[in-house]
Amino acid sequence: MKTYLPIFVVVAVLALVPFVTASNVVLNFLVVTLLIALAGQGWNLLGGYGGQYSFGHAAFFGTGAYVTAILQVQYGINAWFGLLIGIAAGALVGIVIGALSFRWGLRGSYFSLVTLAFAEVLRIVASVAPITGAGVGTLIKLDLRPEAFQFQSRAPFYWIALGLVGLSLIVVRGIENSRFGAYLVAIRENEDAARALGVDTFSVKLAAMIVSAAITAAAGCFYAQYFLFLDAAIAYGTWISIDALLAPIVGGVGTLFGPLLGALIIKMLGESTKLVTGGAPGLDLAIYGLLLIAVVGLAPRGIAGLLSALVPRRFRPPSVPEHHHG
Amino acid sequence: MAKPLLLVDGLHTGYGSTEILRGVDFHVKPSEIVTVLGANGAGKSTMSRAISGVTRPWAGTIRFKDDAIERAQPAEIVARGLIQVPEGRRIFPNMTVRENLDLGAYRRGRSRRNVNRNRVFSIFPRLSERQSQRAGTLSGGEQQMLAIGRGLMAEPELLILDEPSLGLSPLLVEELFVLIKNINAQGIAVLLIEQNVVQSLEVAQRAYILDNGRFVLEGPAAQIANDPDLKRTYLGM
Amino acid sequence: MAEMLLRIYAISKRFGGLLAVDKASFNVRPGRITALIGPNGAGKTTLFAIISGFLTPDEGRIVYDGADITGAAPHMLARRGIARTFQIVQPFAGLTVRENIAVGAHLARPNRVDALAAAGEVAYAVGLGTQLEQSAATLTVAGRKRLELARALATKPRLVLLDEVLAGLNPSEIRDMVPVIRKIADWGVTILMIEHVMQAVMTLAEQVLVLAEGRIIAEGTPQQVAADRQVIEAYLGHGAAARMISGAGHG
Amino acid sequence: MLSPVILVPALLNGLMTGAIYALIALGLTLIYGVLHIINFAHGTLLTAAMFAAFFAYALVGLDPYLAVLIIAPLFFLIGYGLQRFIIGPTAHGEDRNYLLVTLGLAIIIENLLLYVFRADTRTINLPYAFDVIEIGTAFLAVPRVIAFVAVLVVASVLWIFMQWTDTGKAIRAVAKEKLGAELAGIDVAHIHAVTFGLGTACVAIAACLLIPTYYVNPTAGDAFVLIAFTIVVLGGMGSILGALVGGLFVGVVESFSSMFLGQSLGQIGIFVMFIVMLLVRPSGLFGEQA
Repeated sequence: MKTYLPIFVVVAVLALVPFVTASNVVLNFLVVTLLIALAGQGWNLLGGYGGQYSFGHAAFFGTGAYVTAILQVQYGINAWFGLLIGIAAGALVGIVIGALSFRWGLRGSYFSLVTLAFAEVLRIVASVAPITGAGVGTLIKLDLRPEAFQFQSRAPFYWIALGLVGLSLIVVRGIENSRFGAYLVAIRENEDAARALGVDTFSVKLAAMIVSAAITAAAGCFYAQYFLFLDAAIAYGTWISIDALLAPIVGGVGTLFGPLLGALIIKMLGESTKLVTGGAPGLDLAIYGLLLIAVVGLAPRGIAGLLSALVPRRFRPPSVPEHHHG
Repeated sequence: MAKPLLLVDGLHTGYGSTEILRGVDFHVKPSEIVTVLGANGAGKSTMSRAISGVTRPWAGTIRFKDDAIERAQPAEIVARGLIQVPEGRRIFPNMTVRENLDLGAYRRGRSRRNVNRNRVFSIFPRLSERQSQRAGTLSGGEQQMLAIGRGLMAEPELLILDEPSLGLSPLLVEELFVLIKNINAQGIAVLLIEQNVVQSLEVAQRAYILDNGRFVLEGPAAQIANDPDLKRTYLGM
Repeated sequence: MAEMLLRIYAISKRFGGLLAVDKASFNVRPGRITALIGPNGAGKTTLFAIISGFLTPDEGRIVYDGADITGAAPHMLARRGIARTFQIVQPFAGLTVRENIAVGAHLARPNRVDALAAAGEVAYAVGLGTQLEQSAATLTVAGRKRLELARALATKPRLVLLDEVLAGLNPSEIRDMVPVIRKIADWGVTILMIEHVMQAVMTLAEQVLVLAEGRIIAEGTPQQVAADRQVIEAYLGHGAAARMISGAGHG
Repeated sequence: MLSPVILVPALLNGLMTGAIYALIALGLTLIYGVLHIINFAHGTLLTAAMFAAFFAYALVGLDPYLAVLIIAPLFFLIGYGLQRFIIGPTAHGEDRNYLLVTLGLAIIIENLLLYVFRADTRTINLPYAFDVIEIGTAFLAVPRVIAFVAVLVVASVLWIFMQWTDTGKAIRAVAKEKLGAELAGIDVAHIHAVTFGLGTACVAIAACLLIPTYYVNPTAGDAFVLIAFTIVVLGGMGSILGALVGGLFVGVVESFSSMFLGQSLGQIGIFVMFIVMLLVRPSGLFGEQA
C-alpha cells in the first residue's frame, strides 16, 4: 500500500481547494486542468509506459463525449449510466484501432500516423452524421440535478474530476506494480528482447490501448457533462490529441504524476499568456508549441525529470575523467 | 624520427553514459602501417569513429598534421586528408560503382576526379569493369574494394581501415592484405583496425592491442607476432 | 540413442536472392552443450532466429520435444521453454539489472514481488549480484552479456540458444564466463551456442556443428570436427584447425 | 449517369487537383526519404506560403506566378534554417523527437498566423482566374492547367537534380547510407537542411499555384496535409515517382468519390484508403519493403 500513499496525499490536498476558494474562475481552471490530466494519463499509459506514441487520442475522447451525450439526448438514458457506456465505447474504439495497427505490426511514426488518421475519419463522420447533430452539434439539456450528473456549483464537478484523476492514478500505479506493467515497459525498451522472454507483445499492447482509451474516454464523457455542448471539431478535434500528449511529455513521460504536473503547467502557461495578450487567439497555443520543442530539446524527461536531474545521480558520464595520461 | 601524422592523446569517449574508450594514446607516422588489434567490443570501432569525428570525444586531443581535430566535423576531417573506410563498408547500394567513387571525391573538385578515378581503377581493375553496375549487386569482396576505392578518391594521407577483412573468404583476405601493402607503397599511411591478428601483424610495422578501452600492449609488430605468451594473454590465441 | 530435444529438418531461408540457410538439418540432444560454428555470414544467426520464432523458414520443419513448432511465435516458444540471447545485446536500457531480469522471471511468476526476488537469485548465479540496482545502460560489455544470459535463464528454459555470448569479451572475461555456461548445463539446461571463440567451443561443447554457406558441412565431437582439417581450413581460414586442436588440448 | 460527358471532365479535374497534391506530397516524401522523419509542419508551411503569395498580390500586386520566383527561394531558406537550427539540434537524432518537434513547429506557425491574421478567409481575384480551356467535353480553368504543367516541370527538374548534380547525388547518398556519406566527406547536417529546404520550397511553389483558385486562412494548409500523407504512404515513403503517381491517383479518386458521395464524404474515401494502405502495405506501392 505504501506505493499508493503519494496518490492519496495529492488527491486529499487537492480535494481541499473548494474549501479555500469558491471562485468559479479558479475552479473552472482546475476542472479543465484535471480533464487534461485525465486525458493525458490515458495517453501516458500507452505512450509513456508502452512507447506507442498516439497522435489521435481524440478518437477516444470524442467517442466518450458523443456516446454520453447522444444516449441522453436521443435515448433519454441516465447520464451516470451514460458515463459508463461512454467509457466502454471509447475502449471499444481502442480495441478496433489497436487490433488493426498492432496486428499489422505498425510501429513508430506509422503508428502515430494511423492513429491520427482514425481520429480524422471519426471527425469527418461526426461532422456529417445526423446522429451527432452534424454541423450544428449536440446540446445536452440543462437539468441541474445530481442524478442527471449536473450541478448548481462547480465544486461537485471539481471533486468528480479529481475522483476520476485519482482513480486513473491508482489504476496506473497498479499497472506499474504488475507483470502487465513490467511487460509494457519492456516492450517500450526493446520489443524483440521482450518477445524472446515470452511477452505476447500484441496482447500487451492491445490491453494497454484499451485501458488508455478508456481513461481518455472518461475525460471525454466528463467534458460532455461539464460543458453540455459538443461538435465534431471539439470532440474529435486535434486540440485534445495534442493536449493529451503534451501534458505527459511536459510533465514527465512515463511517470505517474507527469500528466497531472504537465497539465497544470500548460494550462497555467496558457492562461497567463491569455492574460498578457488580452485573449487574442493563437498566442497561447503558439506557446504550447514552443514549450513542446523546448521540453524535447532541453528536458527530454519532462519537468519531473528536470527536477530529479538537479539532485546528484549515482551514474553519470564523467565529463572530466578521473585520470589523464599526459 | 619523422613527426607523427596522427597523434592521439588521452582519448576518452563512449555512448550515453557508458565509457568505451578510457584514455587512449597513440600515433601514426607518415607512410607507416600501424595496426590496432582487439576483440569485438574492445572499443576499436569507437576509436575510429572518434578519430573521424563521428563520435565526439569526452576528453583528450587528436592532432592530424599538427592541427587539433577533436572538435572538427567529419566532412572537415575528410577534407584534411584523413579518410576512414568504415566497418561494414557503408557503400551506397543504389548507386553505380562510378557514382560511389565520385562521391568519395566530393570534397576534391571535379578536375581531380578523373585522375583519381583512373588511379583507383589501376589498383582495382575489377571496379573498372563494373563501373556502371549498381554497387548493391557487387559481391562482398568487390564491395570492400569499392569502399577502399572510394576512400582513395579523397586523396588520403592517412587511411583508416576498420575491419576490412570482416566477412571475406580466406583467399580474399590474403588478396586484401597484399592490396593494403600496395596502397601503403604509394606513400599513404594506413591505420589498420583488425581482428585478424596473424595477417595484420605481418603487414604492419607497429601494433597496439586494445582491451576494454585501453591499450594493454604496444610495440613493433614483429616482436608481438613472435611472442606466444603475449598473444595468448591478450589475444586469446 | 536418447530422445532428441530439438530436431531440425531441412530448414531453408531466403532473403531476396540470397539463400541464407540451405536445407540445414541437425539434432540437439537433451542436457548437452552443442556448438554451432562457421564463418561470418554462414547463416548461424538466421538459423537461431528461425528456431526461436523470429523468422519463419521458407522450407523445412522444427520439432521440439516431440512437437512441431515450425512458425510458432517467439513468446509461445519461450513459454515452451526455449530461450535465446542476442548477438548484439538488447538490454532494456532504461531499467535496472533487477528489473531487466524480472521480465524474464515473470514468465513463470505472475507476481511482481516474486519475480523481482527471483531476478536477484538469477543475477547472483551469473555474477551480477552486486549490480542489481544499477541501470542496465551502465553495464560494461561483459556485464551486458551476463545480463542477456540472466534474462534468458530467468524464464526457466529447457533449451537456451546462446548467440556469441563470449564475443567482445577479453580472454580473462572469457575465462570467467566459461564456468557460468558450464554451470547452466549442469543444472540440466540444454545449450545450443553459436561461438567464434574456439577455445571455449573445444572446452565446453560435446557436439559441434559446422555451418558454411547455409549448410551443415561437418558434425561430431570437437575432436572429430577438428580432425577434418580440410573442411575446417576451407571455411574457417588458415590455422583454424590448429587452433581448435590446441584449444582442445587446454580443455 | 456514367457517360463520358461526365466522367472525362471528372477525370481531368481530378488530375489537375492531383497535381497540386502531388507537389505537396513530393516535398513530404523527399524529407521523409532522406531524413526519415514525418514532417508534421508541412501543412502549416504550406499555409504560411499561401499567406506570402496572398500578400505579394494584395499588397504589391505581384502575380502569384511571378511571386513564386521569390517565395520558393525564401521558403527554401526558411526550411533550411528550421532543420539546421531548430529541428536537427533539438531532436537529438531520435525518431520520436522529430515527430514532436515538427508537431510543435506546426502548432507555433499555425497559431502565429492565427494571431497575426485572425481566422478570416481571404481570396485574391486574378483577371484570368475564370478563363477556361476547352478539352473535348471538359472545361478546365486556366490556373489549374498552369498548375498541372508547372508540377510536371518541377518534378522533372527535381528528378534531374537528384540524378545528375553532385548535391543531388549527395542527398541520395545520405538517404541510403548516412555514415558512409559522412565518411566520404559529405556534410550531413547541411544536406539534411538542403533537403528540408527543397521540401519546403515544393510547398511554396504549390502555394503559389493554389492561391489563384483557392482561399487562405490559418488552417488552409491542414486540408492538404493528410492527403499528402496518404499519397506518400500510397506511393511509397521517399519515392519521388510514387508521390507523383500517387498524387494524381488520389486527385482522381477524390474527384470521383465526391461526385458519387458528395463533397464532405469524398475526403473519407481518402482516409480509408490511407488507413488500409498503412495497415496492409506501409511501404507503399513504389517503396522498398522495410
